[in-house]
Amino acid sequence: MPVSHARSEIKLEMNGEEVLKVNELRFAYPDGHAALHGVSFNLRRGEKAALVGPNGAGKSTLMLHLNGILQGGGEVEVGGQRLTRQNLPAIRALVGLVFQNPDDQLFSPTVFEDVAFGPLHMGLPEADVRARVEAALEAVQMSAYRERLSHHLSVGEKKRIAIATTLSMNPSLLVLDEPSAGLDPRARRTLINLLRELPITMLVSTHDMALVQELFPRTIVMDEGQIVADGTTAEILNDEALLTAHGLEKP
Amino acid sequence: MPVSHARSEIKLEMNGEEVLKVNELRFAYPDGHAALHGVSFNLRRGEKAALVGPNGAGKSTLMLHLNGILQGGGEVEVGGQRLTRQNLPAIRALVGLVFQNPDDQLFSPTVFEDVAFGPLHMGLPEADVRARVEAALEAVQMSAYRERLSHHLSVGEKKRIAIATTLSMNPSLLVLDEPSAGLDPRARRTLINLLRELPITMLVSTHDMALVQELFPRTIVMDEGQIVADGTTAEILNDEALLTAHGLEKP
Amino acid sequence: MHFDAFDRYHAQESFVHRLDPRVKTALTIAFILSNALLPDGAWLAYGLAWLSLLTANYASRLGLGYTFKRSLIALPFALIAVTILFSMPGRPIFSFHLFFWPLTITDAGLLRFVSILIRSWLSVQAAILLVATTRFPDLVHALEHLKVPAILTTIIAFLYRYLFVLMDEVFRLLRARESRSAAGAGRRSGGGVFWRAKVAGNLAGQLFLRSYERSDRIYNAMVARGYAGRLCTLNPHELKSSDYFVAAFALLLIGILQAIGRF
Amino acid sequence: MHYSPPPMHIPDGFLSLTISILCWILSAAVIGLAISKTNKSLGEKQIPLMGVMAAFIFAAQMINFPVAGGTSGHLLGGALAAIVLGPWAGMLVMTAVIATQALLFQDGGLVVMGANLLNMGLATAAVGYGLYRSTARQSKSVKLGVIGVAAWLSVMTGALLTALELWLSGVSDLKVVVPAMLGVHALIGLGEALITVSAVAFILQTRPDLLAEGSESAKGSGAWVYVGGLIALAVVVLSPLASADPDGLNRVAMDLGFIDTAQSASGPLAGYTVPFLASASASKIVAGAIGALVVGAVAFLIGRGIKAKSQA
Ligand SMILES: Nc1ncnc2c1ncn2[C@@H]1O[C@H](COP(=O)(O)OP(=O)(O)OP(=O)(O)O)[C@@H](O)[C@H]1O
Ligand SMILES: Nc1ncnc2c1ncn2[C@@H]1O[C@H](COP(=O)(O)OP(=O)(O)OP(=O)(O)O)[C@@H](O)[C@H]1O
Ligand SMILES: [Mg+2]
Ligand SMILES: [Mg+2]
Repeated sequence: MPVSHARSEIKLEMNGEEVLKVNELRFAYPDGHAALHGVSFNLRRGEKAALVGPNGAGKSTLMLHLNGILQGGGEVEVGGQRLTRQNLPAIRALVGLVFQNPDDQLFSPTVFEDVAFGPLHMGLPEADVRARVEAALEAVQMSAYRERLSHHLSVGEKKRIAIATTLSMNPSLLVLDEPSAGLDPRARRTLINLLRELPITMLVSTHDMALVQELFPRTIVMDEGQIVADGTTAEILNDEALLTAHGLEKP
Repeated sequence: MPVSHARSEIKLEMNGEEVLKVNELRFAYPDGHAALHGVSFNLRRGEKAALVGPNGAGKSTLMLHLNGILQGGGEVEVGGQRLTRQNLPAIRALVGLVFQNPDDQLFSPTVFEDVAFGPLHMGLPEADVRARVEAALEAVQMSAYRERLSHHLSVGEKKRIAIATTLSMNPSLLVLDEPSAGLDPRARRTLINLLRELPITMLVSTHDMALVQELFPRTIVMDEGQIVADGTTAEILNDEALLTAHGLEKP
Repeated sequence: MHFDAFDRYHAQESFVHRLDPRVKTALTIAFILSNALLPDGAWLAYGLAWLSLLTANYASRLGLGYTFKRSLIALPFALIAVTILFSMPGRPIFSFHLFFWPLTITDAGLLRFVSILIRSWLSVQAAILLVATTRFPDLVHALEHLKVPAILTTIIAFLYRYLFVLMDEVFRLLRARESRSAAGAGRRSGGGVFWRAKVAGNLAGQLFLRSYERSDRIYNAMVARGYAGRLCTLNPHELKSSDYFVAAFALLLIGILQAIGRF
Repeated sequence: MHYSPPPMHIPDGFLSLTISILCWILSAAVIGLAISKTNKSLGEKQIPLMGVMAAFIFAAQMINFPVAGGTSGHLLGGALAAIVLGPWAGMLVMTAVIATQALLFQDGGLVVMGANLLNMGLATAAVGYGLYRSTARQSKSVKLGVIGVAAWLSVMTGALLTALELWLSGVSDLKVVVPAMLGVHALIGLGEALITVSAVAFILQTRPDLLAEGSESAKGSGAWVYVGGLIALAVVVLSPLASADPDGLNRVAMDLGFIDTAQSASGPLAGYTVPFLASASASKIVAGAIGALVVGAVAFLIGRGIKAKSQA
């Protein structure tokens, strides 16, 4: 399929510091399926960007590269540091990854243990760990849930705890994979407000175009392992041809 | 539990206009949680209705009553026959239930085996089974997928196969639980077209208000185990107060 | 998730609930061991053991019916011991015919049978009390401190967390099968027994694959948060003086039970 | 929505202390070996894998299929776990499952858990994997056939072990318990065999890589063929023997003095004699020492309690 890499055409102001630089990222799964064919983009401090594209475009695969769970060809730079085997632990502290299914993310028996998992594995002293857990739960307004068992929570609650598990690591970049899937309108609204208020750089993959329109100034469109467009959300959502070519719809 | 049924004496015929009558349905889960408090509504032949409401409203619980997987107080009548323990197997042939997550519906290794399960369980001769499988796959435009492994299909493809598994039983009523969740816009569009073209009575639960507006002339709103509104979709979607009161949003 | 029925913890504010899980676990095991040590027919000791259970039960504010109702779980197994009623050599006390089969209950057999049942029943109640007053994660933590190998306690912790998720998955799969288990008019439905077994195997295989792939995603989630092969935890429990006193008192009581049971 | 356990969990109170302890020693030794083996061979990925797999076995035990007259076939899972995860990891997974069933649902006791682990987790995994491993280079249909036999035999092994333990504990009559357990489980084993075979067939069809050369499943050493084969052989030989001539087996155990030792359920401290220790005076010394230890422990705990209080 012919793709147009529109990044150079739509000019972005790059006056802030670059939190994330991805350069010519390529990756093939062990079974030979090539999921990324040279992906490049940057993210400035404080920027919130949406990552959209049809099923199988490679969004999740890309996200798994951002903190080195997968490692393909090309470069990933986080906070000015090139991601290598040596600084992997340091990078993982900078990039908070929230998976689509909160059940995959909340693997500890209690909420407290889950949120404490990251800080503990960073080797922080106990008092710091506790302080960070409190702050993270505070940020997602779930302080009262500290001692609850994860399996008793509703999907919306689980989602917020999942975000807290990465906030407790004080990340410089938050990467969320389809955060609004399966939520009812009320829970979705709560999530939108939460994401709007978090003062962190964010990359969010989603199929929810209404969410994109409401929350993100910038949109990156992927299809078949490549970035096919990157620009302001308003521009992208008005480009009917682009949207239909990549199986998307205006909200 | 499915058991081996002796030669069934009960022959159900669809007579009358009302395909489905639900009268004062009440149900509490074994843990004491009352999920349905007297739900009543009818569905006429050929009608397509949406069932909306916040998480936990009781939509899925209601749907599980329509072919007797759950049995609470009150009455369910399908095709003029009251649902009882005796005619349960016969009712199940009339009501095709499609679950929210297609992974829950597809339990056989290949697509063919999955679509053939219903007819085989009904004791149809092999030639009939094959004919029905063909017809069902045809209806969802997936004939080419006959020998594929269900496990390796995309969500959108799985969804269509899940619908085929009930179509192969020639149901008089199709009940779908959140059919569009997790689909990308393209797959969602394909699904909408499919549902529009299927000439079967349909009850569809969803959080996707845009889908409701586009596809269903009638909307039933549930909250806290009760029907709180039932009318034309246009009326309901214009009633701002109603929507906000029940955690819904206009598309 | 909806399988709260599997959650045997009974939330309550009580002295027993507040005890350190290590103490509770060790004492429960000691109590069950003590039961196993009591000889047949030590009625007084059985009675006292039950009394101490009732006291603990009362202190835990569960309500007396709570442990009792659940303690019947071991009863079906008693069937297997029923034969000793007739096979132990001893004085016959009752004879009857079961389908032309002459059976004689002996006094020794009866003594042994009843003793086994009582000891078992006491032990089951102690275990029920333990899980009803201790949250499962705390229980696992206690096991860790009682020197159960970390790899096992970790597996058990994951098992507990995902039990609920996978149970939901199983029930949804069973529902899917059920909802398509229809009968055609005038036909014999249900398929052959081998076909049904094959479908059950498909369900198991399906569940296996999903669990397997899920474990991959969980691993990713763990790695994303700094996991590198070693699990770290905080110790949320600290032994208080009341814990030591209860432990000492209960051990003493068990010692007395043993003494009474023997003399 | 009830939870129906496979009918083999022995509750506390049904085995003599001696047998319980013997089984614990055996199980602990095997599990210890399994832990050291898995620690050596498995990557960090295996922790979540084994945890989720344990939950899988637990959940899979709920899957049933109707047989006839209201009965249904179920899965125990020992053979399946060992086949898909390899023998050592399979054993650890089964250990976690059985321990959780005992802890959480009181399905099986705590003091007798050693026996339950042995019967339902370790022996089933050894037999299941051993026989399966012998088909490494065979065709798919041979493999599936052998898996069926292996699954059936794994259940029979567990049943026979359970029966023998109960008999040795003086809780049941050999004449009754062996034929009863074997008879019931011959049927249960059929369900196990059918489900295991079609589950493995499903995996071979959808993800053959999980069972292929180089997978965890294939890493179990060839020695398992002998271990599993020997246990299976013992079961095949012993079952008819125990059913047909229980008196003979009884007499042998009697002559070896095994039964008396095993049945001393009424306690090692009864009359100050400890089993395994022949001389009465030695017994008295040991019993006295145990008593002294208990008194010492009580004193220590009270002391700690006072200290903790004064700190608080
Ligand atoms: N473990 C894997 N092994 C082989 N191929 C894979 C694997 N995971 C994903 N793929 C393939 O890589 C491609 C990209 O998948 P990815 O999950 O990144 O898509 P996505 O954009 O996140 O899609 P979705 O919107 O459905 O989440 C797809 O074609 C997918 O089939
Ligand atoms: N197995 C169960 N046991 C106990 N309570 C349950 C069970 N299943 C559902 N419930 C409860 O019953 C209520 C209705 O649930 P139901 O799944 O029918 O809601 P729903 O309208 O389908 O919600 P959603 O939009 O999230 O799918 C909820 O409060 C839910 O927590
Ligand atoms: Mg994805
Ligand atoms: Mg629902």
